[in-house]
Amino acid sequence: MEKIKVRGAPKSWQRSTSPLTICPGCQHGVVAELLCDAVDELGIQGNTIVISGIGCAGIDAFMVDMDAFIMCPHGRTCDVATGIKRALFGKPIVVALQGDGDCIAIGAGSLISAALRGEKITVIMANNANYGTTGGQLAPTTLLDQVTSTTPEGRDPGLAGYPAHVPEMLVPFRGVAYAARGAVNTPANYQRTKRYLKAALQKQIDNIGLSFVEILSACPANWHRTPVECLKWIEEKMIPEYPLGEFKNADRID
Amino acid sequence: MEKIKVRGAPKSWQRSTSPLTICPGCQHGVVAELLCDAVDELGIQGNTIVISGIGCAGIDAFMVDMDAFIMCPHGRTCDVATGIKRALFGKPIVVALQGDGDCIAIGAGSLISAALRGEKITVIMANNANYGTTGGQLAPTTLLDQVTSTTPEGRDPGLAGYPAHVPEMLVPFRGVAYAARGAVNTPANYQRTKRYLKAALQKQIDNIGLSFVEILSACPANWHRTPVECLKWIEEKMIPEYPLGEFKNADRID
Amino acid sequence: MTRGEISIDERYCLGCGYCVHFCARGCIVIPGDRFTTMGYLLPVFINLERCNACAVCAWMCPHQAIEVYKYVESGQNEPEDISSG
Amino acid sequence: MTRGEISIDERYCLGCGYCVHFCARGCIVIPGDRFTTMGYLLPVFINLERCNACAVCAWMCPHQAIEVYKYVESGQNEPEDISSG
Amino acid sequence: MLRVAKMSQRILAQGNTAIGYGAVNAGCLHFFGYPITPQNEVIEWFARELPKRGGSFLQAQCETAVINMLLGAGSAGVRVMTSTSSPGWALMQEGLSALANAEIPCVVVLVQRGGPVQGTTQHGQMDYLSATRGGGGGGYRDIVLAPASVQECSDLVQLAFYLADKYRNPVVVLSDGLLGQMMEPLEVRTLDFGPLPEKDWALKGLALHKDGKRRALSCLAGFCFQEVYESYLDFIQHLDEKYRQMADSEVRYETYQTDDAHLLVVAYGYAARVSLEAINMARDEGLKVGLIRPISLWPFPSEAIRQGATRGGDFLVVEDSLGQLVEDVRLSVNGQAEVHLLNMLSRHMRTPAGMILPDIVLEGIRKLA
Amino acid sequence: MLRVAKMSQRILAQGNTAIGYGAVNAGCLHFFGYPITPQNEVIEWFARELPKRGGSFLQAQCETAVINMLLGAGSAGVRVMTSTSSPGWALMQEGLSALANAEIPCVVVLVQRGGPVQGTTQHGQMDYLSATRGGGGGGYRDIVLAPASVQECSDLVQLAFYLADKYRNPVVVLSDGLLGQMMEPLEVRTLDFGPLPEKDWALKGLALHKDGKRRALSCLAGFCFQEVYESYLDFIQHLDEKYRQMADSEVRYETYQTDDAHLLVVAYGYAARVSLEAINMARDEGLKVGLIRPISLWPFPSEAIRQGATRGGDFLVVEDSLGQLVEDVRLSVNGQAEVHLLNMLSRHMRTPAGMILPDIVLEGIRKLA
Amino acid sequence: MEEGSSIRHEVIMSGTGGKGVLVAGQLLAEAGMQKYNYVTWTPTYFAAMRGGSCECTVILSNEKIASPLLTKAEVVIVFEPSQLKDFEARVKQDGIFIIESTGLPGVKRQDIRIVKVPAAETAVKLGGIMAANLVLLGTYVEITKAAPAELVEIEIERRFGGNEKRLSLNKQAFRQGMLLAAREQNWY
Amino acid sequence: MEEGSSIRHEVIMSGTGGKGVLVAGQLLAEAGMQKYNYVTWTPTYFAAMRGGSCECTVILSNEKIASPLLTKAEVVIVFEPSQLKDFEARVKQDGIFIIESTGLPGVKRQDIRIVKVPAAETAVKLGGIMAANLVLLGTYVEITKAAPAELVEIEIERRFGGNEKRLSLNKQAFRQGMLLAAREQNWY
Ligand SMILES: Cc1ncc(C[n+]2csc(CCOP(=O)(O)OP(=O)(O)O)c2C)c(N)n1
Ligand SMILES: Cc1ncc(C[n+]2csc(CCOP(=O)(O)OP(=O)(O)O)c2C)c(N)n1
Ligand code: SF4
Ligand code: SF4
Ligand code: SF4
Ligand code: SF4
Ligand code: SF4
Ligand code: SF4
Ligand SMILES: [Mg+2]
Ligand SMILES: [Mg+2]
Repeated sequence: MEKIKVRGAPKSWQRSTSPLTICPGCQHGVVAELLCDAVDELGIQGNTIVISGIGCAGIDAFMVDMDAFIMCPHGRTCDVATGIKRALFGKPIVVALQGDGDCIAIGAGSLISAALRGEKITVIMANNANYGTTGGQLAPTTLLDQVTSTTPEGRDPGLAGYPAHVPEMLVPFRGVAYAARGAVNTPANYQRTKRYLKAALQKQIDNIGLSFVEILSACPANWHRTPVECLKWIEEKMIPEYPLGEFKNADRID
Repeated sequence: MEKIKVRGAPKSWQRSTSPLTICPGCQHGVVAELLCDAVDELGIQGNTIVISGIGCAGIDAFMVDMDAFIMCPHGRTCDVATGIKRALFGKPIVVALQGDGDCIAIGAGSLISAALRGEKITVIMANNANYGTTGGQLAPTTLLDQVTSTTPEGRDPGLAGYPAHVPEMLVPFRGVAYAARGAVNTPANYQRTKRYLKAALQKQIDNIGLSFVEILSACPANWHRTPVECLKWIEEKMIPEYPLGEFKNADRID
Repeated sequence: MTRGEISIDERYCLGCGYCVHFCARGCIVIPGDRFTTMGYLLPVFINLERCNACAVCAWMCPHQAIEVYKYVESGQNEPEDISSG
Repeated sequence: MTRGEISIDERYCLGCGYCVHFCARGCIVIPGDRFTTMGYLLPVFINLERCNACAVCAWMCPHQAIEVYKYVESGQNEPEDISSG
Repeated sequence: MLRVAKMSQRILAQGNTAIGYGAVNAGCLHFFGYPITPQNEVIEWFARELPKRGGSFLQAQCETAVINMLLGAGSAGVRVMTSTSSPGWALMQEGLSALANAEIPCVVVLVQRGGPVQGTTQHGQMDYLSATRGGGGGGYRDIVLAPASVQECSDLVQLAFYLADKYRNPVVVLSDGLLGQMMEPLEVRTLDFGPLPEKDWALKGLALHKDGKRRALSCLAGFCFQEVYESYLDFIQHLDEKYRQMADSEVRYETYQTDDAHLLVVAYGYAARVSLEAINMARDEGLKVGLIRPISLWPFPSEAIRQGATRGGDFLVVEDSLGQLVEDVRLSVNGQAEVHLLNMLSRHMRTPAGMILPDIVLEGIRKLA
Repeated sequence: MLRVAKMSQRILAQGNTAIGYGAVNAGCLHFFGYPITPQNEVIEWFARELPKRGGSFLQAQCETAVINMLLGAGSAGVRVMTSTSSPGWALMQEGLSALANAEIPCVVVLVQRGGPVQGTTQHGQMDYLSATRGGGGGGYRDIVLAPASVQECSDLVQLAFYLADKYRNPVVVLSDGLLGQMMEPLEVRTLDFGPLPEKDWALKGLALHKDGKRRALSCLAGFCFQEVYESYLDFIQHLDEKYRQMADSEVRYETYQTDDAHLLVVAYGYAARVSLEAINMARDEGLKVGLIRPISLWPFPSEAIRQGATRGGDFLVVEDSLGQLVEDVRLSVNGQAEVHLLNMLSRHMRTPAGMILPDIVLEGIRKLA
Repeated sequence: MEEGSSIRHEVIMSGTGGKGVLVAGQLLAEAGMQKYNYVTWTPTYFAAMRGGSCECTVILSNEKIASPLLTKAEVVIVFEPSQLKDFEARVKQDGIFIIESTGLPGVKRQDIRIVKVPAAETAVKLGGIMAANLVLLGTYVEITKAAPAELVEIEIERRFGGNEKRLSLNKQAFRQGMLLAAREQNWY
Repeated sequence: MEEGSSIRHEVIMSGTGGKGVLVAGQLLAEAGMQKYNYVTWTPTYFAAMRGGSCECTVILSNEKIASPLLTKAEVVIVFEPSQLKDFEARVKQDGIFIIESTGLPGVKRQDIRIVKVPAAETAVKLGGIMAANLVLLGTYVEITKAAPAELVEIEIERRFGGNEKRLSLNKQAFRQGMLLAAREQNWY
């Protein structure tokens, strides 16, 4: 009998050399892992540039063995991604890796504009229903009634608005080729989400339009739950508000 | 026989005292007139505050006899409107009056965020398919192939993206109570658009959510057409891309 | 039939021609030899007979240069403004 | 039946417990008296008999602390990585 | 000046939460903000406390929005504020100068972190020039107040609201990560600075104006309007006069043991506290050294410093940046004395947690005194 | 320094379009921009000309996006630029300091208009402090070059690209509405400033790196990385050294008739041209007056001015703002001479079209010389 | 180009947006490029698109031009009657003040030469008021000889080449302006 | 409050995020509020949420406190063995260095008093490692008498009042820490 390795960190994974780490059970690490998996399976490691926004989700860019702009100014991830994509005349595969706050609060204008332009980039939004980095404040994705440090009585839509549904919102945009929402709270969802990511990257490889994948991601530190409790919360609270699936999958846009 | 006046400038119209004027045949003046008409018919002149963005459309705020913040920083119209609405604890009727560039280029994030919050304001976007003020550059609403000073060969979607359809985009937002698109290129459209505006303001009076009306508006100076030719261009080119109508009309949001 | 009349304020008219275009009854023309105070071509109301005070010209004037009047029997009370047509 | 084994790297494990939760075969436990180098509770692989090298524990580990091995007849050529399940 | 109108309790508070107490005691019921370290305690305080007090709190989508919400709320005549840190401050530059142009009062608290901008999430004093020189597009001045204790965080926010209303101009309170995070006893109290004119210019809907006439504001004040300012230059001249008046009336500073000093330390914020300790240590060693602590960074206490210079002492500027405050000291001293700088390269550790500590300042003093 | 590598034609060009010629002759194939008066000719030039030359032009949704697109494109190692006016400049402050922090070269042209910010759509010189002191969150320095002719608009843009690459830092070209709109003969030419190191740090995909290793950049350079900078303070120290090196090597200025002058006028940009005329007029009257025109506003030609001061002359600063450049002149003079200011309140008309004209400067000179 | 001699022409043109002030100045500057080493054309205007006052200064010279802006110029042309008063003061002593002649209030200064040109009337007669600027430019060129008329005509052709009707109107207007000047050399 | 006398206590506490360093310092500062006119608690930490080194300085005094930050303090408590070397130097001469005792490399200085506390072990025994901070705080309070133990206990109750289990664990840990100190007064 011989022992062979069947699974370790993905090929394009890289141990972070940064003093910044993520909390125990933070699923942003799984988001990074999935990206690496998808990149490895598509064989595009050497040609991919990752742009991450500021936030816990941005730390993911430390964990990939690909060229990366790590933690660009908050919310400007799609703009920086656009800059590099255009500078290199469309050649590299450019991934914008964002937290939900980065993507659809301060970054809403950048995302919408990239979508209007049909910018050939892939946007991954890690949705942990709060601002992880700064200590758990309201995000556009915070659920109604969810307690955060800036909605201490729970999110009241009359004052703080409604949860943002980003892939759904992107569907009518002509420039958007792909929009999906996944989760990593079960092995099945892990695999499904990986397929979404690969499909999204493929749209970019095929030069069709902007592709977008949202991934629900546990934040034990700010949900004030154990990691395993977080998985349940995702299943019972988040997924009903944020249904998983592909919302758009266009072979061409015009 | 006696001669009675049946129509002059609307009651809440005011002759601008500003040295800024608009070009002959610019329909932004009609947008301002319509707003005054709607305000007059609803009897809310004394309680309405108009916030205009920077741009030719912003000059409209000079023309209303209502409290006004005229030409707030470019694109921030919804934010300024939010500030004043909240400062006065929701009491006044607040109208954000924007050009298309102000609204959905630089202002996209502000509009989206106000829509997510269901901010109780009314947004009017004058769509003239270009940046009027600065001399006719590309706007997100510029038609495909339309020549502007920054798309001298016509708008190429591969480089400069696709026309923005704002009311359509706002439909899925829970915080949006009303979304419509009108035009003022015919007397019938003038009247129809006035109904949209009144309906939009009524949503705010009823405290339901954000209401939005886009109005197609001729820009003879930058379309390089006579005013009357512009009307034809609206009918033949703009309306097919930007269909008129109500896209959302919700009696309550939740 | 209703009879109407309009007045065009030369100070505000910018000569765009919309009023001419929109008056279904052909009551307004731009002669070409008359100018506004700002130097634009001035439209002129020519057809007192046909004007029915429909106010369309005033609605469509972007510069609020037009006022519309209607002839009524003295003492008759008409709505002040028919703009909401 | 396939037999497998995993190794947990104490330097990277943050003791979140996902591997324990997700191993359908109960191969991993957190005893509670063992700690990682960073002071977190350390999970321990306990069930060499039941592990089938499904790699789910490794997928779900956010900190890439797990490696999964599979026992094969010597010389047999297996796919390198079954992660794409 | 410090007339206490009402005093309630003594609590242990962070600089960041003291800001909240100061604001509500100044009658501020409106806060718009966006999370950012190291000022999150400020926004979280308002999120928790304002609703209880009948006020309104809103977390905006970004800082650019925040400052424009202040523009809106301030136009309505209410007292309104925000708080941010360096990257957020950078995003507020256009809005800040719009506020100055439209002459809308508001208070902005800047809890500085180590830069350039994003730089770190910890303390720093690298936004001095931007706060005092007016950030983005220029041509305006904001009063800048720099607290050096938790109590002052609260008191100066109240003063800031008063000055903002007095001059119809934004006022900046320049704190830093250390001051924001540290705790000290805070006397929760209301200060009284005297009466202010009515805000007859505020937008409220014309039905609410005594004269029934509309009010209009714009951030192109001198360009668009001919009611208030006849022309652009009238407006600019008005600004010039207003800024001069501020410069004449609103200089604030504190001195410590300056009378016999041969060496004058100049520092603000946390660096001033550290310097004070060092001065005490130096005095114990018999060194004649004193402190000038600017409280208003703009207008700068140039006169006080100039006097120090003409009395013959040299200067040591202590600041946690590569050298910004030192420019104002040099401008004030105007060649009359030597001006030395002890900057952030003297921090006690090389990580972002490194600080300028009293021993290091003492060494600096020893070399010069 | 001005080694002309290639010269093609002489045309009549606006300052704004000269910028375009300068850029493409410097090998810049990437422009991101947003319309704003009075620089629309710049962005329209690139929209028209870049596609013809195989380059890429993009009109972004706003200036905040623009500067971050520069951050992205600059990271890829290409020469990239934008152009804007004061309100847009204000919106770029966070991005600009991110560029400095990440050490990404790029060129930003700022065609100043009358402020504060939105202020007017016409010329002004009110962004001097913000350009030289570093706008929003602070702690960084950009080289700032100020052309005073159409030819210089083109030449200094080329120099700007060279310096940006040399120091891996943004370089600002500070123009104004007048300079941007005016036309003069332009020699369309390529300048050669010598060789530059390879951009081995650029992000291109790791397959394209010789060592096959990944490259990473961040605007938290000293906070996150331990590969390039061991710690935050190592990074800050590196910045400090870099800025010192710039200050030592990159000072540029021009003097005119200073040798025997009793009065030295200091002015940049359009005000320098106007002042030159006034000096000629004054010389005709026998007044001994000269001009120092800073070309690099940062680093500032302090030494040249200090020398002027020690020779005993007084100074007259002419600038179309309420007084910004005058701070740097005072800092340089350091009390060795009187420094007077002729500012925008001396414009010939009160509308935004008002300008500082030669006669007014001559009057100012007469009073002092 | 005349070697060695120091020749300089300076003119301020003023009007309102859309009246072709800036274009007239540019045609002169472009034509001047062929003859002079140094040329400046400097506009100032209010709002780019929507009218408002607008002005430009053109200097043609064989020597380096210091200021492209002038307090006073040798020649000032006013396209817009209402601006007369503002610009009277900006004509240098013994300079020339070229003004549109329709319905003018009197100019007070005695130390300058005043040239009244019925530019609008002339242009309308030729086919369009928008050519009034070319009439005034023609007058200026004929009086000052700042640039050879042929060079200006080449520039007119370059600029309006695409639009035959407009081109011929403008050329006629320019020549008519020159003619008016020639005929009325003694207007004061 | 002892009138007139000049009493001052200063302590630097250091550890990594999540180890309760900041909380321990705050409890001390809150308790000190009752006894002293002047109190400062000053933290520094790396990233708010995700661990990393963290430190706080507490000063209790009857006189105005100049710097809330100190190069050296009378007492330094190190919660994290790996930081020992960095903080050894920050104990004032004749000061006290309170350190977690598990698996330590030797401290070199001879001029300070070293107090080794098996805080982690003690806390685990009592029911949870997260109470180690309270053990160390107990030791500190017992040794220095900076604040009366009862005042600290009131603060513990205030803070953990909602969570009975945690409260009792923390109270026990605090007392155990005091006990350890009392028992081992002669450790050096
Ligand atoms: C301009 C600016 N504003 C605010 C911040 C502070 N900040 C850092 S990350 C962040 C939000 C993080 O939330 P999200 O994007 O959801 O990412 P997460 O941490 O939840 O993964 C904020 C507000 C900043 N760095 N820059
Ligand atoms: C920050 C900023 N960027 C750019 C500008 C210049 N600017 C003024 S209005 C405008 C756009 C106007 O277009 P739109 O909103 O469509 O209004 P329109 O003039 O077409 O009615 C621009 C770019 C500005 N004033 N501020
Ligand atoms: S705070 Fe939340 S999102 Fe951030 S690292 Fe911790 S668990 Fe992850
Ligand atoms: S440029 Fe266009 S939008 Fe602006 S005033 Fe003129 S016609 Fe209207
Ligand atoms: S519509 Fe109005 S502005 Fe246009 S021509 Fe008629 S009256 Fe004049
Ligand atoms: S009121 Fe009607 S009929 Fe009369 S002129 Fe106007 S459009 Fe014509
Ligand atoms: S999933 Fe990974 S980090 Fe979590 S306990 Fe298991 S090995 Fe440790
Ligand atoms: S590989 Fe599968 S069976 Fe084996 S430990 Fe991991 S999850 Fe359990
Ligand atoms: Mg998040
Ligand atoms: Mg528009």
